[in-house]
Amino acid sequence: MNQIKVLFFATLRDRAGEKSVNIDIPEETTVQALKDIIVKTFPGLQKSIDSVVVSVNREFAFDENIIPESAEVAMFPPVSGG
Amino acid sequence: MNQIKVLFFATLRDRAGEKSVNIDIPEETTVQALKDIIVKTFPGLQKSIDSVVVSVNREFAFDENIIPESAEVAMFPPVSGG
Amino acid sequence: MDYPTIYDITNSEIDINGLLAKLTLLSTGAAAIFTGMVRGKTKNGNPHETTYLEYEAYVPMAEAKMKQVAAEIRQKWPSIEGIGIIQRIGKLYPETPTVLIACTAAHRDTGVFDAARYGIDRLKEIVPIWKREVSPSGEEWIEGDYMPKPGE
Amino acid sequence: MDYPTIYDITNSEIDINGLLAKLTLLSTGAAAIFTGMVRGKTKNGNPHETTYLEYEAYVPMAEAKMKQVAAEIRQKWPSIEGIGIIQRIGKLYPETPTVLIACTAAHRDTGVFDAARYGIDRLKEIVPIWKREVSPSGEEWIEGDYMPKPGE
Repeated sequence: MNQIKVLFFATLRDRAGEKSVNIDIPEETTVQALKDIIVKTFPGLQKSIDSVVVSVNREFAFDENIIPESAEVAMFPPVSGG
Repeated sequence: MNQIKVLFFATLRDRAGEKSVNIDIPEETTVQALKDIIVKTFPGLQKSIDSVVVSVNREFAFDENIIPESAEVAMFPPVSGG
Repeated sequence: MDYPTIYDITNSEIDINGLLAKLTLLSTGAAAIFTGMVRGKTKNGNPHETTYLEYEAYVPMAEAKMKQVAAEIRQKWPSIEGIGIIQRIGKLYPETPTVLIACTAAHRDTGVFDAARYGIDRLKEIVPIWKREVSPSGEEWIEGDYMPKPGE
Repeated sequence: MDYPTIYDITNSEIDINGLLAKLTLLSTGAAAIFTGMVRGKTKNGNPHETTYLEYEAYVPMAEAKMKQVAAEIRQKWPSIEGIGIIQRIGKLYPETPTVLIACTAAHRDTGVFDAARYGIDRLKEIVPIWKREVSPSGEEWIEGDYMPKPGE
């Protein structure tokens, strides 16, 4: 298993009720598989997950990408800075 | 005769050797006629006069325009602010 | 030649005068600057009032993406000299500048305006910052609509 | 609604922060600002160094023409809220901001960039200001090339 950290921002943080969580995931877990794990852990994120933006080690990541060991993952809605 | 004031700026002022001059001109004098008068008074302005910009009472003026009584005329090269 | 690239996510007031000085080299003759402010009264679309906006950022990634926006600008407009990208975060009230993009160059006709415009457009697409709007009728997160693509 | 129009010909330092505040209304969300600075080192065209520029203005007419530039901007981009046009005059050294055009609006996509660009282009055509360049090799008046047309 790999331990990773998942950060939540904006609506995702509100709905998760947490700023971040450390979780263990199987090796070769993809972003899509992580989303499924996260929704199981935080059912409140169900309605956010289809339009979630995911980053892995501070780069945008996509469903088929594999999450490396000790990754810093973040999940957030489309950005609205400016 | 109308008394008017003519201001010179930039290269025109350098070549005239004056910042401004008060002169009497016949009624109905046009900008073109004033240019001729000015060049006679300030021969150093001969080479400036073809590309001079003229204003009358702070609006751009053109050869055929008639100069009104007590006008404030200015003569200057194309502008270069900014 | 090293051209200045400044990016910052800050809780402090944005100082345009000071930033511009840092982006001005001996060869610089022109700067285009964009700033956005908190709009207290919105007329278009859904007319409403805003009491304040509260910004948050995923700071290390936001810094990396600001750096990327600057790199994209330099690639598209090689004449750009200095680039400044500042986002203010925290609770910001109407009329307060929240964001700034500044691009300098030797001359005004080699892309400074387009570069600044590109900078603010890209910031609003890929830099992970979000704002929550508090208004007399409640509060809500403002969500963008841009989904980043692989390689962005 | 009275939108602010500020024009100034000044011997003092240009304060962008202060000007922007004066051009920001409750309905304002975006500003595009152009500034020009004295270039100490010019690479293009005729490469040379500049020790300083000395600006002079036909002040009352320059003010009237700045007002006209602002009116032209408002006619072309009716969404513009605040307009600021500042020219600094006197002896100005490299890296010093000399001119500023700022346009504000509710949103960034209704012409602020184009309006600011138009403003600086028009200032360089019709506002009676001139500069003399002093360089290590001598000094000369910089002359523009725009001849105003009737009605301008």
